[in-house]
Amino acid sequence: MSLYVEVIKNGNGKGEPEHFTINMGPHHPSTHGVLRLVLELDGETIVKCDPRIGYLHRGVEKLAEHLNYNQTIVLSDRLDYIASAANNIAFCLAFEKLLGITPPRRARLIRTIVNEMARISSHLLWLATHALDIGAMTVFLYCFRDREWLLSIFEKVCGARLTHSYVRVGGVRLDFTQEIIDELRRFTEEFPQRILDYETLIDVNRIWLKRTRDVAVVDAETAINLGLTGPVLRGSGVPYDVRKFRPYDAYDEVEFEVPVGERGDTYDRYKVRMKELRQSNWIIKQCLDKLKEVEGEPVLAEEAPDLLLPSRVREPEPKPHPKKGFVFTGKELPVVPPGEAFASIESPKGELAVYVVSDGGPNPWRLRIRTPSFVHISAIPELAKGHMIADLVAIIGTLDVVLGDCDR
Amino acid sequence: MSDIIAQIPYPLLVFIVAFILLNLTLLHVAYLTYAERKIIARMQQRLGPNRVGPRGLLQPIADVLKLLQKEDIIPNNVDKSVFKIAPLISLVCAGTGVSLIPLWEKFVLSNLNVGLLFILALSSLSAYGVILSGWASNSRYALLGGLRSSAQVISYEIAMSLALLSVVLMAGSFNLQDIVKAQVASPFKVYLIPQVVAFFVFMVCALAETNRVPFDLPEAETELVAGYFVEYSGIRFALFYLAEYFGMVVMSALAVTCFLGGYAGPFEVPGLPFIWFLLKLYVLLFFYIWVRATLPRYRYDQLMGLGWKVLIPLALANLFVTAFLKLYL
Amino acid sequence: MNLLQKILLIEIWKGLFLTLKKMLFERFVTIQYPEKDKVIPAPGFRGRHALVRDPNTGDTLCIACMRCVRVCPSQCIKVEYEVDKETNKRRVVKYEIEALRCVYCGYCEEVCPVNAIVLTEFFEYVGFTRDEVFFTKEKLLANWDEFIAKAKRPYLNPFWKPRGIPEKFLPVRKRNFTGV
Amino acid sequence: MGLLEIAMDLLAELREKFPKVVLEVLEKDALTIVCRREGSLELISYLKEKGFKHLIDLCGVDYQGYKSEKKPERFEVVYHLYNLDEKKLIRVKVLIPENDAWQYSVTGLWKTANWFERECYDMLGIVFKGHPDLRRLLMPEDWEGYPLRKDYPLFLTEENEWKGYKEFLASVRGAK
Repeated sequence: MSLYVEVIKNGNGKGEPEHFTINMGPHHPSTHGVLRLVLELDGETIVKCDPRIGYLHRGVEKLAEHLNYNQTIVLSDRLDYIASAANNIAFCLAFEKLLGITPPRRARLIRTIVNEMARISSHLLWLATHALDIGAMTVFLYCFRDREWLLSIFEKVCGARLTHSYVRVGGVRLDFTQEIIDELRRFTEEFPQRILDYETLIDVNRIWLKRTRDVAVVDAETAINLGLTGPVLRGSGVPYDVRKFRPYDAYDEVEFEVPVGERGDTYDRYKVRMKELRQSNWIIKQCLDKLKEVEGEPVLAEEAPDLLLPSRVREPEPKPHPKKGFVFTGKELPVVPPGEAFASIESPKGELAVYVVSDGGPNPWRLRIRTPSFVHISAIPELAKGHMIADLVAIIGTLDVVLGDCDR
Repeated sequence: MSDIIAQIPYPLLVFIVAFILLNLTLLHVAYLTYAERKIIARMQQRLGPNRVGPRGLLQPIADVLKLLQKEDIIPNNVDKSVFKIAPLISLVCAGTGVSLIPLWEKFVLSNLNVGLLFILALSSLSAYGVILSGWASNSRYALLGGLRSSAQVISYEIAMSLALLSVVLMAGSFNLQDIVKAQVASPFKVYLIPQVVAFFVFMVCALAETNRVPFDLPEAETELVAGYFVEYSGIRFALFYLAEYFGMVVMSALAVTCFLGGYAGPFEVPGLPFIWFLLKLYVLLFFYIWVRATLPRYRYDQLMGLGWKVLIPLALANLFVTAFLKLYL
Repeated sequence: MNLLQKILLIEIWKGLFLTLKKMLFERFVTIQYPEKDKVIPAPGFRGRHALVRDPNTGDTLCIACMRCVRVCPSQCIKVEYEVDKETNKRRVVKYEIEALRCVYCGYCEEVCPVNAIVLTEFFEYVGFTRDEVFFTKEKLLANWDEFIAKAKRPYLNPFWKPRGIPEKFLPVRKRNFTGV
Repeated sequence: MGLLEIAMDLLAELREKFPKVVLEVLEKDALTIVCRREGSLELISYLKEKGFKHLIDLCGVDYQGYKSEKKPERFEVVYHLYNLDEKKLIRVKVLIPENDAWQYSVTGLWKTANWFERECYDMLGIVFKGHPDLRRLLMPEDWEGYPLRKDYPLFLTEENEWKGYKEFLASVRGAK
């Protein structure tokens, strides 16, 4: 009669019960997007887990080969749409390496601030959804309350709340105004108090501890082998942070600590991220102080390329008159030298690396994006083995995956 | 007044009282959903429902109307008869308990001598609705939800019964009316003070019995989507929801009767006989909602562990101590 | 956490009292949109497109240089022009923006040498059909009229003259621009 | 100090140990080793033993029609390895010929390489020998062609569209 009757009757012929296959996703409330997991269950324990991705695959790498360098920044917004400023920076760093330009100090400081703002907003969203997955729904709303503030600051900075396209090759698009600086300062003053709110609700709560302690334990060696980066790796006790190891932007002139965990379980990763929130807050404060030193400096490098590099593929029809075109005065259009460049940043979710190959043309020849979520999802089968479905939800939460980031 | 009541034939009287009671409870259940949404919203610094009627007061009615109008989808592969009847089992079992609660000294629909046992039996039976719906849906999420629910109900029923048993020991009766009277006669006026451990155990078990946070595993939204009623829609879906809230009301009413002195209050309020009972009931219902806004969810095996390793021994120890005191004091 | 704290559920009570405190003493942070509270976007918010109407001629400022067409990453702008035989100047015939394709990056307004196109701060626009959000030149000019009626004058979009970018990088028209 | 001088010891060691594998050592934005396919697995596992424990990235590049430089082979598989203790980045490029596009799998060394290689196979059609589970990852399983190859167009013509999409369209039209 019922499907299950047959399963129970037949088994696998050896008297052992057959495993129960369940399809989690792609439209499941706690897979953070369109992740699909094919689970084999023994009761509620996961025997095998096979993640299927690609439901959000937009072919960013292929598209980038047909857009010029500045236009790809718009694509990068759509990767990890929670922290798009960080993606912008990764792309721009790679292109700047290729072009051999350094942005002015003010631009670097602003980028650092924006990157940390993106980190805070991403971590807040992570905490919100992670807590909601485990059932604490009030934390979700409190996090969104504060994230909203941050997004409205972003709106003042660049006119968009999520897809910023704020960072440009060779600097940033708009300078900060005094109003933004004041608002940010107020945010940094008040934010530590807000963190206490979340911690009161879950930090030492016994249910939270039970749900996160000793779930998905990864030791340092395995974590490196699995390619985990960012807070997930640091939760296992490896102090690998691109901001410290290969400093970019203004990270070499600010002080901050890299928090690490001990046991490498879900709770440690939670702790690491909570500490990072405070560190990011501190970094923003320092950068705001330093911004005073470079008051009035430009935010775009002299030799930064114009938004319009000559484009072969997208020559509009009919052709514009070559001599009547409006060429920027006093500035030569740079030529992208052939070659390759690799840049990686510490994005909120982990190490975001961009490898770009140029053939001297206006478009990248090949743009490879190594995204943290992709690697983290590939580690789910390893982490989930032997845990229960409820833990799987916690594991997806603790890895902090964004499917736009994963599928590209 | 009493003359008129005396003239009404007994079956009709019962019917009238039952009708009043049913409507009263339904109203409470409907506005419990509203209160829950509003209170949680305020705890989360949100506005909450405020579109239908002034301050959103007509929201529950709008919800019911919407659910009544919706198409009642019955998927192809389900076991149709069981699928249809399961929500009714849940609702009836959860709702019937109200008839045994003494709302007032002179207002109790059926004053059974084994009232407490009857309520316990009903609340266990309501798990059948959940299990059957999980089975009949022929969906894997629903089945997991049903399984979780059965395991949960079985383990928490014991601790709850044991907690209530100490109350029975103190009162010397299974009759709820007698329990209230015994409480009023006792030195503390309420059993909450001597039986604080039993009260704690009872409240935790009541949360688990009614599938509320932090024990809402059968319907754990983020894990099993909606658990056992994932395939339901329209009015049948609403019936499950009603059953859950009925369960909350019955459990709270039981707690009020057994631990908080029932309808008795510090002083009589003329003209408002139910006021003390309702007041206590609202406090407990608020507690349910409050807990939901604050706590995360347990995991399935941890929940079992809590039930068997903590609550049952606690309730047993409490029972022994109570029995000991009863014998030698 | 010592044993007593564990038995008395101290941390759970703390959490419960936090939510109670929020309920009783703190105001809600959500707003009643759109009846009671209006959302005012920050200056420079990248919203609905508009073509700036030249107060002198009543037509668009656009000179059909095709820079916006070339820079648009999502290729949602389409421009057609004709060349005036006498003055040898271009005149826009058709200027179309497919708003459903647009990604609101703001490159077009940044690259426009005469500040003709703008992403206004107006964001509450919807349509029942695709045609309603397919902006032709007339619609874009009407968008501008609708927007500028409520905006502060002189209006200067931050992307027209980006802050912190040295003036020598900007074309002449942008350099001397003070708003419309 | 240039990258080459810093890594002098390592390079000398590599040249000595793998004389036939290492074709070229370049100093770009990172130390780059171009090597032959045969023996590349040994070279990479040697590097891992030397402390390059963190495989940041593994990707394939298609150089068909690459103008600015003559490339010996059409494909390259690029490994970015990182030494966490000495903070050194190294790039290993393995040349893959066009008509015999395969490479040894490094899944035995890094578990994270599993999905990188699957993606590389999916996108560029480079087969990884020794991979435990080489399936398409991002594209549907019955997709034809390798999208990131240079001869794969950005827009497909209607007749070349994915079979699944055609079936979907047919089913929608049939339902109407």
